[in-house]
Amino acid sequence: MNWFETITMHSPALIVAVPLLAGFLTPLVSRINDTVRNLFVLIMLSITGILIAILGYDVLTNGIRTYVFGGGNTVITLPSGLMFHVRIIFEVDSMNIFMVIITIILAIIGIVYSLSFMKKEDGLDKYYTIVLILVTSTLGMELTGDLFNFFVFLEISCITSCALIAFWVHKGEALEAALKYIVISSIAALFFLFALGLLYAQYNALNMATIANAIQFSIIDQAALILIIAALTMKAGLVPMHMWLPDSYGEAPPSITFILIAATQAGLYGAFRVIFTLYGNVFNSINLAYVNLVITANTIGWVLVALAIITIIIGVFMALIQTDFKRLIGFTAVAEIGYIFLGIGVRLASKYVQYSGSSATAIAFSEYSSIALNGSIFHIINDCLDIGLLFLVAGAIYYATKETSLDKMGGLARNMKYTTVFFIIGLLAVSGMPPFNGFASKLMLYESTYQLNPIITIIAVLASILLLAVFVKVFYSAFMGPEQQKFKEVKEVPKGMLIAMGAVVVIIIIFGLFPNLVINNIVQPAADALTNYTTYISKVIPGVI
Amino acid sequence: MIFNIPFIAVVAMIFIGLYAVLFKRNLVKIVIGISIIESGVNLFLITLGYREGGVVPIFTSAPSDVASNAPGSMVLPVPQALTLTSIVIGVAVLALMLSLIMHIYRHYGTLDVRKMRRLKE
Amino acid sequence: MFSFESILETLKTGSGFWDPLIWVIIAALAFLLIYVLRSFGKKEFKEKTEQTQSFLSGNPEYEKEQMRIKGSNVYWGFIETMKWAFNILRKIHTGNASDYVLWLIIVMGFLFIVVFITGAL
Amino acid sequence: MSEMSKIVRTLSNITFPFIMVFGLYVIAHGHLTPGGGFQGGAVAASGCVMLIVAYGSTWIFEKIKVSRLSAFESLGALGFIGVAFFGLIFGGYFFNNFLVRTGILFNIIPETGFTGSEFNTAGVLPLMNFAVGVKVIAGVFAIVVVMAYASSLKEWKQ
Repeated sequence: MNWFETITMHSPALIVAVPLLAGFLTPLVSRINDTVRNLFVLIMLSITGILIAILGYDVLTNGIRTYVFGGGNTVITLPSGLMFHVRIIFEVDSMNIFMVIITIILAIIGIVYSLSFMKKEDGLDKYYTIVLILVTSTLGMELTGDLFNFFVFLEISCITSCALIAFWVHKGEALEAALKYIVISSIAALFFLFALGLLYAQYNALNMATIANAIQFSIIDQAALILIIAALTMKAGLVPMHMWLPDSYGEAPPSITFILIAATQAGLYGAFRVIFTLYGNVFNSINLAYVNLVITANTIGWVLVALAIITIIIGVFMALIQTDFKRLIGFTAVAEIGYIFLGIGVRLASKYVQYSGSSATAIAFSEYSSIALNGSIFHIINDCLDIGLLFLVAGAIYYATKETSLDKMGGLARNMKYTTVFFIIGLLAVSGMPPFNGFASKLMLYESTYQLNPIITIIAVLASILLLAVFVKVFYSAFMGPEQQKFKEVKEVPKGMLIAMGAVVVIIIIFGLFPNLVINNIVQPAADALTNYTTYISKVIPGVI
Repeated sequence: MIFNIPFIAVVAMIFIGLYAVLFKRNLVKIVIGISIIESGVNLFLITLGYREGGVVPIFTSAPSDVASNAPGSMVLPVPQALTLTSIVIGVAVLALMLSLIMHIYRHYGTLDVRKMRRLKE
Repeated sequence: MFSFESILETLKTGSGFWDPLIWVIIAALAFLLIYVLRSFGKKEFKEKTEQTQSFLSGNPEYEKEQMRIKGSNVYWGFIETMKWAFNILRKIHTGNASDYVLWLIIVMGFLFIVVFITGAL
Repeated sequence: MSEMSKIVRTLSNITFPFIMVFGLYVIAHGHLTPGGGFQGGAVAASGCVMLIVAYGSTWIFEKIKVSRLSAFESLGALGFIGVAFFGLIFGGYFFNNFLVRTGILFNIIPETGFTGSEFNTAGVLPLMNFAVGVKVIAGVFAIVVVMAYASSLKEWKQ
């Protein structure tokens, strides 16, 4: 076994372990020097990125890879013949790789941004420690194959993001947002734990693949599904559980918000994994034995579509009346989450039974369902980049002018030329204007939704237009208009922040001009990994089915 | 029936905690409510692992014939491990929430959750 | 693994397609056309004459500082017309932490009802 | 927080060593009996907290620096992860229990049944328990010290 294979083999564990180790080393390293600490954090995250690239190459070429902590076998066979799945297991398929790539891109860019943005703040060693642990927990949520491990990482992510939201302790609003966030998310996490107990009571296992293999969709499983879905959609920010999201996005330091987006998407990933893999028998199966579950799957799909539409509408409308820059972007982030859930809902609602005469012959998905799923997954990465870029621009404006209220801004385009260009690109991308990346994914969502129900598509398109209107308002009031007396001395932000924003813009343009490069290489394998839940089960616990 | 009492207690504790979170004004009482929910969930996990007549899952105090009639004679250790982890996380969340409340009191001068509404709309 | 040939592929969306490169070319052609048309225009425009001043029904032009429209005043008409909807939305967003939890419970209950009714079928 | 009465102080002086010893016992026997790093650490830290309660909170800021406590906390966490990394290096898997049934010290195969508290049967688990114990003692103590500091600040303001 050469060294490359060894690294590939251990990379799932190392991806989580390296940022964790770095996080706890940071307080010690920062006793030396600030520059050394900054370099250290950046290098450690780059190492994680390299590991992720290696692992991604391997997984996309060779398929699912698992890692068992503590070594040895996962299965213990008792003398009585019972098989138990012990040990914590990490499993990596294309969907995990997709999420992990998003997380590490956002984390590295966020760190580069905060190197210049947070330069003058105090307590930076704790800041970088908590950021690294937040990245660890997000990566852990996205890599784990064990439900309880997922819960632990969920709680760590909850605690660390709360601490980071309240980083500007001198602002009362930041504390308020942090408290609201931790109250609701700890309650949701407790419900998640309760659901996990229900599943454990039924199947004596916490391994996702084992449970997915055995799931019956009895009444207890239904209760567990509801609790988990409610908890995870809360974490993702679905209306009407979205209210913490603009609060915390608006009040956290913008560099943190950028990384918080990745943590939010990890909750979304959990919802994906639970719906499509854990309850794959219900939502993904085309087996005639589960014909009675088609109606259930369709109903949940329609409920999700309805919630997604409400999410889009409320997000856009609330963004229209905001006067605080970051809070406004927070509400548009809610709307973007709605588009992602629209794709999931369309996929779930498109299941039907084929009849010949009076007897059912097959269960099938409509053709547009796969496009909806692809669009939904593609929209995750577009949402992260676009909304993230806008938050970075908001942070740049805050850095230059110390203002977040739109009423007090104006004429900033004269002094901040690069920032203005970046904002225009973010504006066009987030509202789905061609040729940027938001358009490709939204087009896929529109076309698939249109075949389910045209009215929903019309609402979604109108909301997208309103989204453009919202950002035109921001653009007009912040960047255009006559020069303000108090902003005469405003300068362009430092190079580090410009580099971070520029990197996001470059990714956005590449994704926009070559959407098929992304869809064929990352998105399509991720969608395949989600839909083929039997492959997941047979790879993670071989020999069971 | 007698074995259902812990489950009834679990449901009761979760609902008492939710009542405190939803209808109490004081932030500290809300935090207490969250703690009660957490205790309820922990009790649920512990109850899952209980086995009537089983012994403690500790190596040293196991009876000598434990190997012959395993796994029936020991209480399930996994839910206890889950509960311990959950308690540890609970302590961290509790400490964080209480320290946030201390800071909030300094900024707002009140612990009333209905007056803590600078961020709305 | 990574196939870079797919750079130039067209994205098929079921009933349609999307190729940004074609779009960029057409957009560039359109801009070219606009430029050509513009170059046919009259060349009588002179700077710093009466031609550059805006016509406000004969009233004098305001100072530059006063010409600014605040962020909250943009789309005033739309917001005024849709006031009923925005009032409802404002009422929903109370900013109270207990209400946030209440919404979570409401969604949970709603899903319970929906799934139990259809799951029992 | 102000100082409490002499009876309380004397009693806390007497009970403090016992609480610490019990906490350390729970940490050390974490792999054999109920408890472990967190539980023992919490017990030991509560002993330290008792001193703060009994003697008031002002003296503690001169004696103990929070930065030092958080350094200890990082060290505990580092020890835990370090042991996990050693498992990767020596045992071939992350978190591998590479010490169990090896060498002279750990070459005891644990039996089912009453083994009379063989202390060295669990390989790296006691090491991890110690690391967690250090982290929890430092962490909980630091939380309480910071809270005491904050509350005393408010008293000064009034």
